[in-house]
Amino acid sequence: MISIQEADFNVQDEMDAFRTDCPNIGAICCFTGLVREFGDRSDLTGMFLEHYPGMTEKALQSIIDQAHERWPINQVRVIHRVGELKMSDQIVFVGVSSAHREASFSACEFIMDYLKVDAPFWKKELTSSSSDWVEEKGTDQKRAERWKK
Amino acid sequence: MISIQEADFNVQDEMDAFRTDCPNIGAICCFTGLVREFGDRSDLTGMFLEHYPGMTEKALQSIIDQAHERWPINQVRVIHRVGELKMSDQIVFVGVSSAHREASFSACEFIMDYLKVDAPFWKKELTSSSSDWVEEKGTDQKRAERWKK
Amino acid sequence: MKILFFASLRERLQCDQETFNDITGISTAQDVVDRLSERGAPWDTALENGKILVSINQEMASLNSAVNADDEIAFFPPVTGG
Amino acid sequence: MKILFFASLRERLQCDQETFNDITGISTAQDVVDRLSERGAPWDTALENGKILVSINQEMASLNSAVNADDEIAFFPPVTGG
Repeated sequence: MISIQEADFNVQDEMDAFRTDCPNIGAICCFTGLVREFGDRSDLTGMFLEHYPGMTEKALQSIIDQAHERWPINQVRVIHRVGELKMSDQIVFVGVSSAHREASFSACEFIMDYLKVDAPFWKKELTSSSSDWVEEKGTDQKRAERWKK
Repeated sequence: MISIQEADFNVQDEMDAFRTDCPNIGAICCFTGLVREFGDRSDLTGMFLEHYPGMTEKALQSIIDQAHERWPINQVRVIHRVGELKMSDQIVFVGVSSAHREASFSACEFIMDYLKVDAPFWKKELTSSSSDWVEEKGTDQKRAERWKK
Repeated sequence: MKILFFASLRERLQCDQETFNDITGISTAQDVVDRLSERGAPWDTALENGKILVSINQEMASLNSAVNADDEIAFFPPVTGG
Repeated sequence: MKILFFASLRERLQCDQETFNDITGISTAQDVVDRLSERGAPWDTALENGKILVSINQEMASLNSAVNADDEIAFFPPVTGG
């Protein structure tokens, strides 16, 4: 299930949804991304997140479908917040449940790596005096490409 | 921080503890292990978890120390439940926070892989009519050893 | 033909959406860029900086991709979510 | 010398703890196994099945490891937590 929302999320609630009526799940790997201070931007007050409604959901569903093809996983949950966020706020949640832990770890990292390069979200850093769009990172492209090996 | 306890845990509470007063954290990777139904044991009603008090905490601390040496991570939290657990109950939590996601994923998986082979916990499967100690899995030894490459 | 702009590109153009009713001479995404660039600054420099991505009907595409009258075309900078 | 037993081994021996006050002739973990095995079944078969692990003062050790009078020795099956 995919949710693009302004509201915050509760990781335990997502875990409980995975567990309900699923006695064959033995493993859940979750990743949560937070608004963080950058080395050179200690004056950061928050972020603004923009997305392309419609295309975002399609791009994420395509990534999730690929993960299901590659690993024996049970359920996938993706939540991505948009709008204005403060320091240390939760931005993104990716959770994957499976029988054994290796599939949940691999699929969760794969989904995050492709979300970073294929899902149309854009971040703007906010300080008390300015707002700047974040530039793409070449390392994100490289991390996504290593799954093609 | 390491906790060996009978009580359940709340993953969101653990995430919030990571986030408090840590503006440089951008990533949290969490793993949760659950009591699950086995292919050939659909009559499973729960599990009993035994541990070696004292040695368990030492073994886990040693694994956490190794993770800190290998990756630029911020905090590590390990919770392992003991005693009697029911189907789909949460057994173990490993959470790792870091600036960037790759370190949190690698360190979290590393800690789980070594917890599985080095921490003195033993599981007993309970059914309505029997109780059997779980046998070790050779795959766990192999997963731990791949980090030595 | 509906044309969308996002993030820094949207701000630079001060425009989030355009509609082309007459698409005579437009058969690829590059033709859409060319038509917009004819407007001069900031359109020409913003759209032709070599980093702008294009999607057609919400799927990633390239400037050589064919476009049709009822397509939704979007231009945006590299994504930075997550 | 304190000797602990865990999990299936503890159940098989019906014993979770032993104390050796006289450790004459005991210098390694193997000597502890030998002393316990002298008791006969189930001690001999349970302790000498080749899969039992040993720790000394809460650190993993081997049967060749040296042991001392005030050590805490533990025997247990391969671990299965997580």
